[in-house]
Amino acid sequence: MDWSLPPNFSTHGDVIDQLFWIILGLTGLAFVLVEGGIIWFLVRYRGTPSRRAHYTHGSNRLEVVWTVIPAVIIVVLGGYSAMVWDDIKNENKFPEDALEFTVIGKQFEWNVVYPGVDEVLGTSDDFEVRNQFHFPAGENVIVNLRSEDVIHSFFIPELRVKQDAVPGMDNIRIWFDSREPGQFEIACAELCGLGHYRMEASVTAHARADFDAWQASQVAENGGE
Amino acid sequence: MAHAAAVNRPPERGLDVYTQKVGMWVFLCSEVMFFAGLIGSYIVLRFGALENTWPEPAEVLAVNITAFNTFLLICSSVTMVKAFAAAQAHDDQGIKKWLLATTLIGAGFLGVQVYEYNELINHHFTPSNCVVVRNGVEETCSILYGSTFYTMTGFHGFHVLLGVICLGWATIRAYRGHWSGGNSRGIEILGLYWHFVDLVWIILFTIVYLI
Amino acid sequence: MATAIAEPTGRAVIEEAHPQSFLRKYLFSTDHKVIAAQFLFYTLFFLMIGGLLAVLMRQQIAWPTEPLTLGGILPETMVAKATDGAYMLPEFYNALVTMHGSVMVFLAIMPMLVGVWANFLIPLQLGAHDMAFPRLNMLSFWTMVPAGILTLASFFVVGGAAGAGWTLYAPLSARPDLTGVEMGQILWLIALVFVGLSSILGSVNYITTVINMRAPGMTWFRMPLTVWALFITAILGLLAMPVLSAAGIMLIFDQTIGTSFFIPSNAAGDALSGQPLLWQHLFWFFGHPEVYILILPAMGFTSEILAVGSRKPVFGYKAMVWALISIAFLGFIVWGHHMFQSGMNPALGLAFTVSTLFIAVPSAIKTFNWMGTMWRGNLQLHSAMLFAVGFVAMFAIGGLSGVFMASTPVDIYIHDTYFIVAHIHYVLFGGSLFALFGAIYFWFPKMFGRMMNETLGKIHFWLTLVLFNVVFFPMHGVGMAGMMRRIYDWTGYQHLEGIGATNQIITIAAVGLFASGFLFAFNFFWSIWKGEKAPDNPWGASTLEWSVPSPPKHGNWSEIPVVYHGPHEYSHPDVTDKDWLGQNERPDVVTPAAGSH
Amino acid sequence: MTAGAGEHSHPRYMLIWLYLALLTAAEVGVIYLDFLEKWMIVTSLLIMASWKALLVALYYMHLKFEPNRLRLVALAPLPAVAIMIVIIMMEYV
Ligand code: HEA
Ligand code: HEA
Ligand code: CUA
Ligand SMILES: [Cu+2]
Repeated sequence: MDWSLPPNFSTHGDVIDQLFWIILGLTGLAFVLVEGGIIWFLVRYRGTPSRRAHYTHGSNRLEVVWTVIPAVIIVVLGGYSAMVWDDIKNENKFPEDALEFTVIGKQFEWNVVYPGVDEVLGTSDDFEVRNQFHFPAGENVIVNLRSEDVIHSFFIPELRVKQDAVPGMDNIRIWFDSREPGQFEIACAELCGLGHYRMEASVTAHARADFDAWQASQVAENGGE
Repeated sequence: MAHAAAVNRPPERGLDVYTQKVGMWVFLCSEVMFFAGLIGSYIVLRFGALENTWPEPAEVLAVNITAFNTFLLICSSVTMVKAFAAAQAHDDQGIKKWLLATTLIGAGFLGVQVYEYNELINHHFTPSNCVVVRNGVEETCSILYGSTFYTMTGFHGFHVLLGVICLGWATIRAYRGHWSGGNSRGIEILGLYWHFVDLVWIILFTIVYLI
Repeated sequence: MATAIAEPTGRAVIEEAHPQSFLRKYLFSTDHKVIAAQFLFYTLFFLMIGGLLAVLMRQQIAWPTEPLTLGGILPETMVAKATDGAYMLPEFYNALVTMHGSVMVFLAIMPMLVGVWANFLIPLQLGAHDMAFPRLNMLSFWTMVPAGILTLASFFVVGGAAGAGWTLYAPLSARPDLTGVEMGQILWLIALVFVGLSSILGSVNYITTVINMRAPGMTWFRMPLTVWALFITAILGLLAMPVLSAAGIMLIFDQTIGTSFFIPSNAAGDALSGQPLLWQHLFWFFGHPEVYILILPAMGFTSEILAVGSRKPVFGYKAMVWALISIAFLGFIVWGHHMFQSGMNPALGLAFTVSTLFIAVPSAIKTFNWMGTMWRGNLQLHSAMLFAVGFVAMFAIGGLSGVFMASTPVDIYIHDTYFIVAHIHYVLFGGSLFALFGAIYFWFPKMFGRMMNETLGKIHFWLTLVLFNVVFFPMHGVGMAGMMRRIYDWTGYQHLEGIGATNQIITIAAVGLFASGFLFAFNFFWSIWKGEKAPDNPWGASTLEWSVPSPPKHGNWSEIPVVYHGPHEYSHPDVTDKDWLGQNERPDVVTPAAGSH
Repeated sequence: MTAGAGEHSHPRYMLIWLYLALLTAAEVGVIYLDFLEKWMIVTSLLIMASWKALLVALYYMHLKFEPNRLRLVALAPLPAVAIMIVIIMMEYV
């Protein structure tokens, strides 16, 4: 049985996982408090005809306590989440030096447009590969997400990325990296029709040299244009 | 609707307003949300559209005819409220006269709308097609213009139609003397609905035909 | 269905004066109690259908590469027949997910919470003869009927039932050429418009009744929490449902008359394009209030049953009311949390995170006040009470898992995984359905004049509690492992290698859970005919509905009661002959104004 | 019945009708005023439309004469409308 988060390879993943475990800790505490309390009350105050319940309409002080404590936790959690979110998603914070790709989803495949040797999209040495996404490990990657038909979602579990590709929207960009070389998958996380379950593509994070070699072999294969 | 369960009714409390009136207002709240959904979508789609794909209303629509139609609806609102005043004043002749007038003007509004739709469709402006003539040349425009136009005005028209049916029925009842003796509640409720439909049109006319 | 309603014993005098035909009495009745019973049978039927779809779906998930047991009886549109058995088709799986979610939400749980209990309880607990608009009330049931028929029919039309998820994301839901579903999608949308109509008619009625038809002395802060919850729910329904209807109608137009509200043209950014995100905004503007429609009444029942079962007033009545109101209000400004990864402007994500997290505050108040109600009580653990306690325990888990998703960065990973599925079911099943079972055990005697069997009830509770957790708790784990929602076959993914055994355990328990539903069904029907005769007030409860015969006669009261006390007065020290004080009882005992401490 | 409409003399319905008609005429007139900037036209149209809507609600629908509690019911959906439209619009600016 495999009940935990898959191994993480990305920089964002560290913070995301950390936040996950922090929330698990906090909610775990609340969980123990609530469930433990309920069980304790069930045992302790189990009804007998000889006893009468304690007559009370509540306690302002207690209610304030359990309003304020969650509120404080929430504010802290919200603030931290917001910061992390901004670091990940705010386009103004995207790195300058990132290598850019375009990934186009369509029923039921992922087409990856590579920037080619000049590392700039939209030039003549761009080339496209179906269902294979290769990129250099240890470098920042930006993906422009497009869709040709319906909404798909670009999900690489080990890199903790997920973003919908929406037809008609050409401004969706995501930024991530893989710190080490590895072999992953793009899974489609948004229901997109009967082939949704098999809309997967292989993802390879190469060491830089390997990536260059792979790119060269692709260019050679495609006739280099 | 009032008499059937009237025996069972407890004395009125709560808002100090009779129950049917509260009910109509509550219902109108949901109508507000319904039209807000349609109008909100229109606003969003229009702002989201690219430059120059969304024609000026006057390029496609016949603003003057509709202005006349707006005027009709305003007239029907005042006749409606006159009918209510007549009912309160025990003026049986007034009730008949004003209700009949409201029904007829309402039907007139629908007639003009049908004519308008017919003209537009003849000029190939449909829910799924948009054509503007600029300098004698036909150009296509965003089909969303037609989609939103017909949906909004169509649903408004549908509400007018329901209103006219109810008004017709109320008029027949008026000739049978149902509303005499200060029995004005039914007319007030119907009036609320009718004025609401008018109010929606005021907004639609402005944002669809003028802006 | 309707014939099953037990013949009430004491018919009202009014009734005898006007003998009614069978049709007027049971089918087209305007009596709120009869309508409530009609809704109850209707929704239990669809609960069973929803459960059946779930079980089918689970079988596919547990053994994705094997033929279905009994798959042979399904038509060719649903399964592919081979020599070794019948294999489920992926498009049928999509239809199952979609219709399971839709049927459960729109045809089972929502009408059961509101249609059944708002109808039954609002007039009885407020001291009114009937709803404000009895005939509108009847109409609100009868508009539900075509919705059900269309839904069932949609499974058998060409192309099968709707398959774009219960969230109907466009453009998948708007373009038959991309799903292969034609009629089914349209039928389901039409059904949805009927559901909307029914729920709007209902809401108008409930709101007006609560506003205007309270018995003398029934001030706002003497209303039972159930009524409060149903009232707030009706407001949510009134303001949210029409938006869904509007959006649904636009979607129907996209499919049928060639409009393109939600369909972008293929080239990105093309001038003619509609906006897929607009659908999501409209859907979730409705959808999030909708999930609170699905939980607030459950919270109301729970508050009430806990007070009765603990023999104590509700802890912090006023805080409970304000918590309901603030949950409802916040419910309108958080819908974007379903769209964090949808391509929505990330800056909106910031705002939606904060507003979403804030819902935890009123929810915390509710949770701890429920525990406060049990604290130092004299707990009577009958089936209704067990389910109410179970509600608190399970809702807390579901609510806490909501906090993970509300945190935007975490949601990047868990969005659209089984973690969400776990959340859904902890709040909807562990929450709403547990409370509904509680409500049925609790008010059954009032509705049908007979008691349900306690032993069977307790067995049903423990089976449900245990199996429910075995089914849905592991889904958190499966979700953490990265299993996506709505996938027909997960075996192709390397990161999902380790989840097979878990999925099989879940499925086996799910079958058990489904079966335990039949234990409940047996108890239910058996008790209607053969149950022990119910006294007027079997639980020693203080609200008005218990001061009339079980079942109440037509018109409920020969004379409208006068209310002197708050709703949940148990174990009052000045009352010595019993441990409760009816709301319309003895003005000589002084109770503190509700909410004062 | 409330202490309102019944006993009080009626608002002058015909006068309101005149207002409405004139405002409509003004609205249609404004769009022909080419020397105005687009935003001025739009703003003035929106103001006139709201004014008309308000007249209908206050006088023809008698909100002016109803108790506050009923006005509250009538106004209840407006915040929801505002929230919906404003937030969705934020996507596009
Ligand atoms: C009854 C239904 C119901 C209820 C009550 C809730 C309640 C909540 N939901 Fe849930 N939700 C759904 C039904 C419901 N939800 C459904 C059906 C979906 C999926 C839709 C789909 O995509 O198909 C969904 C999806 C969903 C998402 C989208 C996930 C995604 O798709 O990526 C999010 C994100 O924020 C979310 C959050 C919350 C939160 C914060 C609450 C809060 O209201 C919970 C508040 C409660 C508590 C927090 C517990 C009690 C409090 C304490 C014990 C105090 C201590 C706590 C702290 C200090 C934190 N829900
Ligand atoms: C209230 C709502 C509700 C309820 C009760 C359930 C109940 C169950 N759900 Fe539900 N589920 C949803 C709402 C609900 N679900 C929603 C909204 C979705 C999302 C859909 C989407 O993605 O579009 C979903 C999705 C969903 C998935 C995800 C599918 C996917 O993404 O691929 C799964 C998978 O296991 C699942 C399983 C189950 C199971 C095993 C049950 C079991 O608990 C079922 C057990 C059976 C019963 C509870 C019935 C018992 C009753 C009787 C036998 C009737 C008695 C009759 C009389 C008295 C007349 N559900
Ligand atoms: Cu593409 Cu799911
Ligand atoms: Cu939500």
